Amino acid sequence: MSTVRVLLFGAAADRAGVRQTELSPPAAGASLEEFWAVLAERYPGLAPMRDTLAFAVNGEYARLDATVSPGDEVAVLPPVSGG
Amino acid sequence: MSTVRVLLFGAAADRAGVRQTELSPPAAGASLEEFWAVLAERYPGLAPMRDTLAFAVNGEYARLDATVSPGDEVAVLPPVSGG
Amino acid sequence: MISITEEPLDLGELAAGAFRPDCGAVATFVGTTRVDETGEAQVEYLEYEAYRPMADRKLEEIETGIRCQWEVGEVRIVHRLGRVYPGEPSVAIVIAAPRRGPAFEASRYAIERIKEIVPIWKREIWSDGYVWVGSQVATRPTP
Amino acid sequence: MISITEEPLDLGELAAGAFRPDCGAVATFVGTTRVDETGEAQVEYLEYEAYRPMADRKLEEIETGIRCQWEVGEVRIVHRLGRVYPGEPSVAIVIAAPRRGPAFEASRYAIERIKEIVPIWKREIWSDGYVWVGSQVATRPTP
Repeated sequence: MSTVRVLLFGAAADRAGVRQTELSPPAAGASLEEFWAVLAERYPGLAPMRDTLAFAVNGEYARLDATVSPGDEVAVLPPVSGG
Repeated sequence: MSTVRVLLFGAAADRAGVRQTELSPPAAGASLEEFWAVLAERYPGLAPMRDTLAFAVNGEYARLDATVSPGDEVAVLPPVSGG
Repeated sequence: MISITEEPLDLGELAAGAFRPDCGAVATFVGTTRVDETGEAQVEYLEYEAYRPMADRKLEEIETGIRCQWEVGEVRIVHRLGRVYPGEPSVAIVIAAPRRGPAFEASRYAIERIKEIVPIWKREIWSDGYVWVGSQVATRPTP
Repeated sequence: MISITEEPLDLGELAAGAFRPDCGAVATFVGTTRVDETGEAQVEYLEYEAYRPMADRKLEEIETGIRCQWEVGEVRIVHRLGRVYPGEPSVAIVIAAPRRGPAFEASRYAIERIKEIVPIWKREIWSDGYVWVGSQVATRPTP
Protein backbone atom coordinates (compact mmCIF):
# COMPACT_ATOMS: atom_id res chain seq x y z
CA MET A 1 0.00 0.00 0.00
CA SER A 2 1.66 3.23 -1.09
CA THR A 3 -1.08 5.63 -0.11
CA VAL A 4 -2.59 7.00 3.07
CA ARG A 5 -6.29 6.57 3.72
CA VAL A 6 -7.85 9.87 4.74
CA LEU A 7 -11.15 10.06 6.62
CA LEU A 8 -12.97 13.36 7.00
CA PHE A 9 -15.74 14.05 9.50
CA GLY A 10 -18.41 16.58 10.23
CA ALA A 11 -17.78 20.08 8.94
CA ALA A 12 -14.46 18.97 7.39
CA ALA A 13 -16.20 16.40 5.19
CA ASP A 14 -18.71 19.07 4.32
CA ARG A 15 -16.07 21.60 3.29
CA ALA A 16 -13.95 19.07 1.40
CA GLY A 17 -16.93 17.54 -0.34
CA VAL A 18 -15.66 14.02 0.43
CA ARG A 19 -15.76 11.78 3.49
CA GLN A 20 -12.88 9.56 2.44
CA THR A 21 -9.94 9.68 0.04
CA GLU A 22 -6.48 8.24 -0.64
CA LEU A 23 -3.39 10.40 -0.80
CA SER A 24 0.32 9.76 -1.13
CA PRO A 25 2.61 11.35 1.46
CA PRO A 26 4.71 14.09 -0.20
CA ALA A 27 7.97 12.35 0.81
CA ALA A 28 9.26 9.46 2.85
CA GLY A 29 9.10 10.37 6.53
CA ALA A 30 6.75 13.28 5.82
CA SER A 31 5.14 14.93 8.82
CA LEU A 32 1.43 15.35 9.38
CA GLU A 33 1.95 19.06 8.77
CA GLU A 34 3.44 18.35 5.33
CA PHE A 35 0.70 15.85 4.62
CA TRP A 36 -1.92 18.46 5.54
CA ALA A 37 -0.45 20.89 2.98
CA VAL A 38 -1.05 18.33 0.23
CA LEU A 39 -4.55 17.63 1.48
CA ALA A 40 -5.47 21.32 1.73
CA GLU A 41 -4.19 21.90 -1.79
CA ARG A 42 -6.33 19.07 -3.10
CA TYR A 43 -9.40 20.25 -1.14
CA PRO A 44 -9.10 24.03 -0.87
CA GLY A 45 -12.35 24.28 1.09
CA LEU A 46 -10.52 22.74 4.04
CA ALA A 47 -7.78 25.38 4.23
CA PRO A 48 -9.71 28.01 6.24
CA MET A 49 -10.56 25.39 8.92
CA ARG A 50 -6.92 24.64 9.65
CA ASP A 51 -6.70 26.23 13.10
CA THR A 52 -9.83 24.47 14.34
CA LEU A 53 -8.87 20.96 13.23
CA ALA A 54 -7.36 18.07 15.14
CA PHE A 55 -5.90 14.98 13.49
CA ALA A 56 -5.70 11.32 14.31
CA VAL A 57 -3.19 8.88 12.88
CA ASN A 58 -4.30 5.27 13.08
CA GLY A 59 -7.11 6.09 15.47
CA GLU A 60 -5.24 8.19 18.02
CA TYR A 61 -4.83 11.96 18.30
CA ALA A 62 -1.53 12.99 16.71
CA ARG A 63 0.60 16.14 16.71
CA LEU A 64 1.53 17.95 13.52
CA ASP A 65 5.12 16.67 13.78
CA ALA A 66 4.00 13.03 13.73
CA THR A 67 5.21 10.99 10.77
CA VAL A 68 2.67 9.86 8.16
CA SER A 69 3.63 6.72 6.25
CA PRO A 70 2.01 4.75 3.45
CA GLY A 71 -0.63 2.42 4.90
CA ASP A 72 -1.55 4.82 7.71
CA GLU A 73 -5.06 6.09 8.30
CA VAL A 74 -5.31 9.85 8.86
CA ALA A 75 -8.54 11.31 10.23
CA VAL A 76 -9.43 15.00 9.94
CA LEU A 77 -11.38 16.00 13.04
CA PRO A 78 -13.29 19.27 13.45
CA PRO A 79 -14.03 20.39 17.02
CA VAL A 80 -15.96 17.50 18.57
CA SER A 81 -19.56 18.23 19.55
CA GLY A 82 -20.87 15.05 21.11
CA GLY A 83 -23.06 14.90 24.21
CA MET B 1 -56.32 23.96 75.21
CA SER B 2 -53.99 24.26 78.19
CA THR B 3 -51.42 21.66 77.13
CA VAL B 4 -48.71 21.36 74.49
CA ARG B 5 -48.78 18.46 72.09
CA VAL B 6 -45.39 16.75 71.96
CA LEU B 7 -44.34 14.55 69.03
CA LEU B 8 -41.25 12.36 69.26
CA PHE B 9 -39.46 10.79 66.31
CA GLY B 10 -36.89 8.16 65.55
CA ALA B 11 -34.41 7.42 68.31
CA ALA B 12 -36.12 9.97 70.60
CA ALA B 13 -39.43 8.10 70.44
CA ASP B 14 -37.48 4.94 71.07
CA ARG B 15 -35.73 6.30 74.16
CA ALA B 16 -38.85 7.96 75.57
CA GLY B 17 -41.02 4.95 74.90
CA VAL B 18 -43.76 7.17 73.43
CA ARG B 19 -44.30 8.83 70.07
CA GLN B 20 -46.76 11.44 71.27
CA THR B 21 -47.77 13.02 74.57
CA GLU B 22 -49.38 16.11 76.11
CA LEU B 23 -47.56 18.31 78.58
CA SER B 24 -48.28 21.62 80.29
CA PRO B 25 -45.63 24.34 80.00
CA PRO B 26 -44.01 24.94 83.40
CA ALA B 27 -45.07 28.60 83.43
CA ALA B 28 -46.67 31.25 81.24
CA GLY B 29 -44.10 32.41 78.67
CA ALA B 30 -41.87 29.38 79.33
CA SER B 31 -38.99 28.82 76.93
CA LEU B 32 -38.37 25.67 74.92
CA GLU B 33 -35.39 25.06 77.22
CA GLU B 34 -37.65 25.13 80.30
CA PHE B 35 -40.18 22.96 78.51
CA TRP B 36 -37.46 20.46 77.66
CA ALA B 37 -36.51 20.18 81.37
CA VAL B 38 -40.07 19.10 82.18
CA LEU B 39 -40.10 16.65 79.26
CA ALA B 40 -36.73 15.11 80.19
CA GLU B 41 -37.88 14.70 83.78
CA ARG B 42 -41.01 12.88 82.63
CA TYR B 43 -39.03 10.70 80.16
CA PRO B 44 -35.57 10.24 81.67
CA GLY B 45 -34.44 8.10 78.74
CA LEU B 46 -34.40 11.28 76.62
CA ALA B 47 -31.98 13.21 78.84
CA PRO B 48 -28.70 11.74 77.49
CA MET B 49 -29.76 12.68 73.90
CA ARG B 50 -30.07 16.35 74.69
CA ASP B 51 -27.04 17.61 72.77
CA THR B 52 -28.00 15.73 69.63
CA LEU B 53 -31.62 16.89 69.48
CA ALA B 54 -33.24 19.63 67.49
CA PHE B 55 -36.75 20.93 68.17
CA ALA B 56 -39.58 22.25 66.10
CA VAL B 57 -42.42 24.43 67.37
CA ASN B 58 -45.52 24.33 65.19
CA GLY B 59 -43.67 22.63 62.37
CA GLU B 60 -40.61 24.89 62.13
CA TYR B 61 -37.15 24.53 63.66
CA ALA B 62 -37.00 26.57 66.88
CA ARG B 63 -34.22 27.76 69.17
CA LEU B 64 -34.14 26.89 72.84
CA ASP B 65 -35.13 30.45 73.77
CA ALA B 66 -38.36 30.23 71.76
CA THR B 67 -41.56 30.54 73.79
CA VAL B 68 -43.78 27.48 74.17
CA SER B 69 -47.44 28.26 74.79
CA PRO B 70 -50.50 26.09 75.42
CA GLY B 71 -51.88 24.84 72.10
CA ASP B 72 -48.44 24.66 70.44
CA GLU B 73 -47.04 21.50 68.89
CA VAL B 74 -43.48 20.69 69.92
CA ALA B 75 -41.52 18.06 67.97
CA VAL B 76 -38.41 16.34 69.32
CA LEU B 77 -36.06 15.68 66.39
CA PRO B 78 -32.99 13.43 66.56
CA PRO B 79 -30.32 13.98 63.87
CA VAL B 80 -32.13 13.56 60.57
CA SER B 81 -31.06 10.61 58.44
CA GLY B 82 -33.13 10.79 55.28
CA GLY B 83 -31.78 10.14 51.83
CA MET C 1 -42.75 18.27 42.10
CA ILE C 2 -42.21 17.12 45.68
CA SER C 3 -43.50 13.81 46.98
CA ILE C 4 -43.16 11.65 50.09
CA THR C 5 -44.55 8.21 49.46
CA GLU C 6 -44.69 4.60 50.59
CA GLU C 7 -44.67 3.42 46.97
CA PRO C 8 -41.53 2.14 45.21
CA LEU C 9 -39.68 4.77 43.18
CA ASP C 10 -39.53 4.50 39.40
CA LEU C 11 -36.58 6.60 38.21
CA GLY C 12 -37.28 6.04 34.52
CA GLU C 13 -40.81 7.34 34.79
CA LEU C 14 -39.75 10.22 37.05
CA ALA C 15 -36.98 11.32 34.68
CA ALA C 16 -39.00 10.83 31.51
CA GLY C 17 -41.60 13.25 32.81
CA ALA C 18 -38.91 15.88 33.38
CA PHE C 19 -37.64 16.09 29.80
CA ARG C 20 -38.52 19.42 28.22
CA PRO C 21 -37.53 20.91 24.90
CA ASP C 22 -36.01 23.98 26.61
CA CYS C 23 -33.81 21.86 28.91
CA GLY C 24 -30.71 20.21 27.42
CA ALA C 25 -29.51 18.55 30.63
CA VAL C 26 -31.18 16.18 33.08
CA ALA C 27 -29.16 15.24 36.16
CA THR C 28 -30.55 12.70 38.56
CA PHE C 29 -29.51 11.22 41.86
CA VAL C 30 -30.84 8.07 43.47
CA GLY C 31 -29.96 6.97 46.97
CA THR C 32 -30.26 3.27 47.61
CA THR C 33 -29.93 1.16 50.72
CA ARG C 34 -26.33 0.07 50.88
CA VAL C 35 -25.74 -3.29 52.48
CA ASP C 36 -23.13 -3.42 55.19
CA GLU C 37 -22.15 -6.67 56.74
CA THR C 38 -20.66 -7.12 60.20
CA GLY C 39 -19.50 -10.63 60.81
CA GLU C 40 -22.56 -12.86 60.89
CA ALA C 41 -25.17 -10.10 60.88
CA GLN C 42 -26.65 -8.21 57.94
CA VAL C 43 -29.13 -5.46 57.18
CA GLU C 44 -32.49 -6.99 56.33
CA TYR C 45 -34.24 -3.73 55.46
CA LEU C 46 -34.51 -0.05 56.36
CA GLU C 47 -37.51 1.66 57.82
CA TYR C 48 -38.07 5.35 57.17
CA GLU C 49 -40.33 7.70 59.10
CA ALA C 50 -41.05 11.41 58.64
CA TYR C 51 -42.46 14.33 60.57
CA ARG C 52 -45.15 15.44 58.21
CA PRO C 53 -46.16 17.93 57.02
CA MET C 54 -42.91 19.60 58.12
CA ALA C 55 -40.91 17.21 55.90
CA ASP C 56 -43.03 18.15 52.87
CA ARG C 57 -42.50 21.83 53.57
CA LYS C 58 -38.74 21.39 53.94
CA LEU C 59 -38.58 19.63 50.58
CA GLU C 60 -40.51 22.53 49.08
CA GLU C 61 -38.00 24.91 50.65
CA ILE C 62 -35.22 22.97 48.94
CA GLU C 63 -36.98 23.34 45.59
CA THR C 64 -37.35 27.07 46.25
CA GLY C 65 -33.67 27.29 47.19
CA ILE C 66 -32.74 25.62 43.92
CA ARG C 67 -34.88 27.94 41.84
CA CYS C 68 -33.35 30.97 43.57
CA GLN C 69 -29.78 29.83 42.87
CA TRP C 70 -29.91 28.21 39.44
CA GLU C 71 -31.80 28.40 36.18
CA VAL C 72 -33.67 25.10 36.14
CA GLY C 73 -36.82 23.85 34.43
CA GLU C 74 -38.05 20.81 36.33
CA VAL C 75 -37.30 19.85 39.93
CA ARG C 76 -38.58 16.47 41.12
CA ILE C 77 -37.80 15.06 44.52
CA VAL C 78 -39.38 11.87 45.82
CA HIS C 79 -38.58 10.32 49.20
CA ARG C 80 -39.84 6.95 50.32
CA LEU C 81 -41.19 6.07 53.74
CA GLY C 82 -41.76 2.71 55.37
CA ARG C 83 -39.85 -0.42 54.59
CA VAL C 84 -37.11 -0.22 51.94
CA TYR C 85 -35.09 -3.30 51.04
CA PRO C 86 -31.36 -3.30 50.24
CA GLY C 87 -30.66 -2.04 46.72
CA GLU C 88 -34.04 -0.28 46.49
CA PRO C 89 -34.10 3.49 45.97
CA SER C 90 -35.07 5.52 49.03
CA VAL C 91 -34.75 8.93 47.43
CA ALA C 92 -34.77 10.17 43.84
CA ILE C 93 -33.91 13.65 42.59
CA VAL C 94 -34.37 14.78 39.00
CA ILE C 95 -33.30 18.22 37.79
CA ALA C 96 -33.85 19.34 34.20
CA ALA C 97 -32.08 22.55 33.22
CA PRO C 98 -31.16 24.37 30.04
CA ARG C 99 -27.45 23.77 30.81
CA ARG C 100 -25.60 20.98 32.56
CA GLY C 101 -23.72 22.96 35.22
CA PRO C 102 -26.87 24.05 37.05
CA ALA C 103 -28.42 20.58 36.65
CA PHE C 104 -25.45 18.92 38.39
CA GLU C 105 -25.10 21.59 41.06
CA ALA C 106 -28.79 21.63 41.91
CA SER C 107 -29.04 17.84 42.24
CA ARG C 108 -26.02 17.76 44.53
CA TYR C 109 -27.46 20.63 46.58
CA ALA C 110 -30.79 18.82 46.88
CA ILE C 111 -29.38 15.63 48.39
CA GLU C 112 -27.05 17.53 50.73
CA ARG C 113 -29.91 19.68 52.02
CA ILE C 114 -32.23 16.68 52.37
CA LYS C 115 -29.66 15.11 54.64
CA GLU C 116 -29.36 18.32 56.67
CA ILE C 117 -32.84 19.72 57.16
CA VAL C 118 -35.65 17.35 56.18
CA PRO C 119 -37.15 15.61 59.24
CA ILE C 120 -36.89 12.03 58.04
CA TRP C 121 -35.25 9.21 59.97
CA LYS C 122 -34.18 5.73 59.11
CA ARG C 123 -33.61 2.65 61.18
CA GLU C 124 -31.53 -0.26 59.93
CA ILE C 125 -33.17 -3.55 60.76
CA TRP C 126 -30.42 -6.12 61.16
CA SER C 127 -30.80 -9.81 61.70
CA ASP C 128 -29.69 -9.22 65.33
CA GLY C 129 -31.38 -5.93 66.25
CA TYR C 130 -31.84 -2.41 64.92
CA VAL C 131 -29.86 0.82 64.71
CA TRP C 132 -31.22 4.36 64.40
CA VAL C 133 -28.87 5.79 61.79
CA GLY C 134 -27.12 8.94 63.02
CA SER C 135 -28.07 8.39 66.69
CA GLN C 136 -26.30 6.33 69.30
CA VAL C 137 -29.47 4.35 69.82
CA ALA C 138 -29.51 0.67 68.92
CA THR C 139 -30.57 -2.71 70.19
CA ARG C 140 -28.01 -4.79 68.34
CA PRO C 141 -24.76 -5.87 69.96
CA THR C 142 -21.95 -3.33 69.58
CA PRO C 143 -19.65 -4.48 66.76
CA MET D 1 -20.41 -0.58 29.97
CA ILE D 2 -19.77 1.62 26.96
CA SER D 3 -22.10 1.78 23.98
CA ILE D 4 -22.55 3.83 20.82
CA THR D 5 -25.89 3.09 19.25
CA GLU D 6 -28.54 4.24 16.82
CA GLU D 7 -31.29 3.00 19.16
CA PRO D 8 -33.24 5.34 21.48
CA LEU D 9 -31.85 5.54 25.02
CA ASP D 10 -33.86 4.15 27.93
CA LEU D 11 -32.57 5.82 31.11
CA GLY D 12 -34.78 3.81 33.45
CA GLU D 13 -33.50 0.52 32.10
CA LEU D 14 -29.91 1.73 32.04
CA ALA D 15 -30.04 2.97 35.64
CA ALA D 16 -31.97 -0.03 36.98
CA GLY D 17 -29.24 -2.34 35.75
CA ALA D 18 -26.63 -0.28 37.63
CA PHE D 19 -28.14 -0.70 41.12
CA ARG D 20 -25.94 -2.85 43.31
CA PRO D 21 -26.17 -3.67 47.00
CA ASP D 22 -22.66 -2.30 47.64
CA CYS D 23 -23.44 1.06 45.99
CA GLY D 24 -25.59 3.56 47.91
CA ALA D 25 -25.55 6.30 45.27
CA VAL D 26 -26.49 6.35 41.61
CA ALA D 27 -25.89 9.62 39.74
CA THR D 28 -27.01 9.94 36.18
CA PHE D 29 -26.77 12.54 33.48
CA VAL D 30 -28.79 12.74 30.30
CA GLY D 31 -28.12 15.22 27.54
CA THR D 32 -31.09 16.04 25.36
CA THR D 33 -31.51 18.09 22.23
CA ARG D 34 -32.41 21.57 23.32
CA VAL D 35 -34.63 23.50 20.99
CA ASP D 36 -33.49 26.97 20.05
CA GLU D 37 -35.64 29.21 17.96
CA THR D 38 -34.42 32.05 15.78
CA GLY D 39 -37.22 34.08 14.38
CA GLU D 40 -39.17 31.91 11.98
CA ALA D 41 -36.73 28.99 11.92
CA GLN D 42 -36.46 26.06 14.28
CA VAL D 43 -34.36 22.95 14.85
CA GLU D 44 -36.10 19.97 13.30
CA TYR D 45 -33.64 17.33 14.50
CA LEU D 46 -29.97 16.65 15.18
CA GLU D 47 -27.76 14.24 13.32
CA TYR D 48 -24.80 12.66 15.09
CA GLU D 49 -21.83 10.95 13.47
CA ALA D 50 -18.77 9.30 15.02
CA TYR D 51 -15.28 8.22 14.04
CA ARG D 52 -15.40 4.61 15.08
CA PRO D 53 -13.74 2.67 16.56
CA MET D 54 -11.76 5.63 17.93
CA ALA D 55 -14.91 6.99 19.62
CA ASP D 56 -15.50 3.66 21.39
CA ARG D 57 -11.91 3.64 22.60
CA LYS D 58 -12.13 7.20 23.89
CA LEU D 59 -15.27 6.31 25.87
CA GLU D 60 -13.40 3.35 27.33
CA GLU D 61 -10.56 5.71 28.26
CA ILE D 62 -13.07 7.88 30.10
CA GLU D 63 -14.31 4.85 32.06
CA THR D 64 -10.72 3.97 32.90
CA GLY D 65 -10.07 7.56 33.99
CA ILE D 66 -13.09 7.40 36.29
CA ARG D 67 -12.01 4.12 37.87
CA CYS D 68 -8.51 5.53 38.49
CA GLN D 69 -9.84 8.63 40.24
CA TRP D 70 -12.89 7.45 42.19
CA GLU D 71 -14.24 4.40 43.91
CA VAL D 72 -17.17 3.45 41.73
CA GLY D 73 -19.07 0.25 41.07
CA GLU D 74 -20.89 0.61 37.75
CA VAL D 75 -20.04 2.96 34.89
CA ARG D 76 -22.45 3.08 31.97
CA ILE D 77 -22.12 5.49 29.09
CA VAL D 78 -24.34 5.34 26.03
CA HIS D 79 -24.13 7.78 23.13
CA ARG D 80 -26.57 7.89 20.27
CA LEU D 81 -25.77 8.32 16.61
CA GLY D 82 -27.98 9.24 13.69
CA ARG D 83 -31.11 11.29 13.90
CA VAL D 84 -32.18 12.55 17.33
CA TYR D 85 -35.32 14.64 17.72
CA PRO D 86 -35.67 17.60 20.09
CA GLY D 87 -36.21 16.48 23.68
CA GLU D 88 -34.76 13.01 23.01
CA PRO D 89 -31.67 11.91 24.94
CA SER D 90 -28.46 11.88 22.90
CA VAL D 91 -26.18 10.73 25.72
CA ALA D 92 -26.78 8.96 29.03
CA ILE D 93 -24.28 8.43 31.85
CA VAL D 94 -24.96 6.28 34.90
CA ILE D 95 -22.49 5.98 37.77
CA ALA D 96 -23.17 3.76 40.77
CA ALA D 97 -20.80 4.21 43.69
CA PRO D 98 -20.70 3.33 47.37
CA ARG D 99 -20.85 7.05 48.26
CA ARG D 100 -22.50 10.00 46.60
CA GLY D 101 -19.50 12.33 46.22
CA PRO D 102 -17.68 10.08 43.76
CA ALA D 103 -20.94 9.31 41.92
CA PHE D 104 -21.58 13.02 41.28
CA GLU D 105 -17.98 13.85 40.45
CA ALA D 106 -17.55 10.93 38.06
CA SER D 107 -20.75 11.67 36.14
CA ARG D 108 -19.74 15.29 35.73
CA TYR D 109 -16.24 14.26 34.64
CA ALA D 110 -17.70 11.84 32.08
CA ILE D 111 -19.81 14.41 30.27
CA GLU D 112 -17.04 17.04 30.30
CA ARG D 113 -14.54 14.57 28.84
CA ILE D 114 -17.03 13.32 26.24
CA LYS D 115 -17.36 16.90 25.02
CA GLU D 116 -13.58 17.29 24.90
CA ILE D 117 -12.12 14.11 23.45
CA VAL D 118 -14.68 11.74 21.92
CA PRO D 119 -14.78 12.07 18.11
CA ILE D 120 -18.50 12.58 17.70
CA TRP D 121 -20.08 15.48 15.82
CA LYS D 122 -23.57 16.83 15.54
CA ARG D 123 -25.33 18.85 12.95
CA GLU D 124 -28.48 20.83 13.69
CA ILE D 125 -31.00 20.44 10.93
CA TRP D 126 -33.11 23.59 10.86
CA SER D 127 -36.12 24.31 8.75
CA ASP D 128 -33.91 26.67 6.67
CA GLY D 129 -30.57 24.82 6.51
CA TYR D 130 -28.07 23.10 8.77
CA VAL D 131 -25.29 24.03 11.19
CA TRP D 132 -22.31 21.94 12.25
CA VAL D 133 -22.26 22.59 15.98
CA GLY D 134 -18.89 23.96 17.14
CA SER D 135 -17.69 24.77 13.61
CA GLN D 136 -18.30 27.88 11.53
CA VAL D 137 -19.81 25.73 8.80
CA ALA D 138 -23.48 26.15 8.00
CA THR D 139 -25.89 26.49 5.14
CA ARG D 140 -28.59 28.42 6.92
CA PRO D 141 -28.79 32.21 6.74
CA THR D 142 -26.68 34.00 9.37
CA PRO D 143 -29.02 35.12 12.15
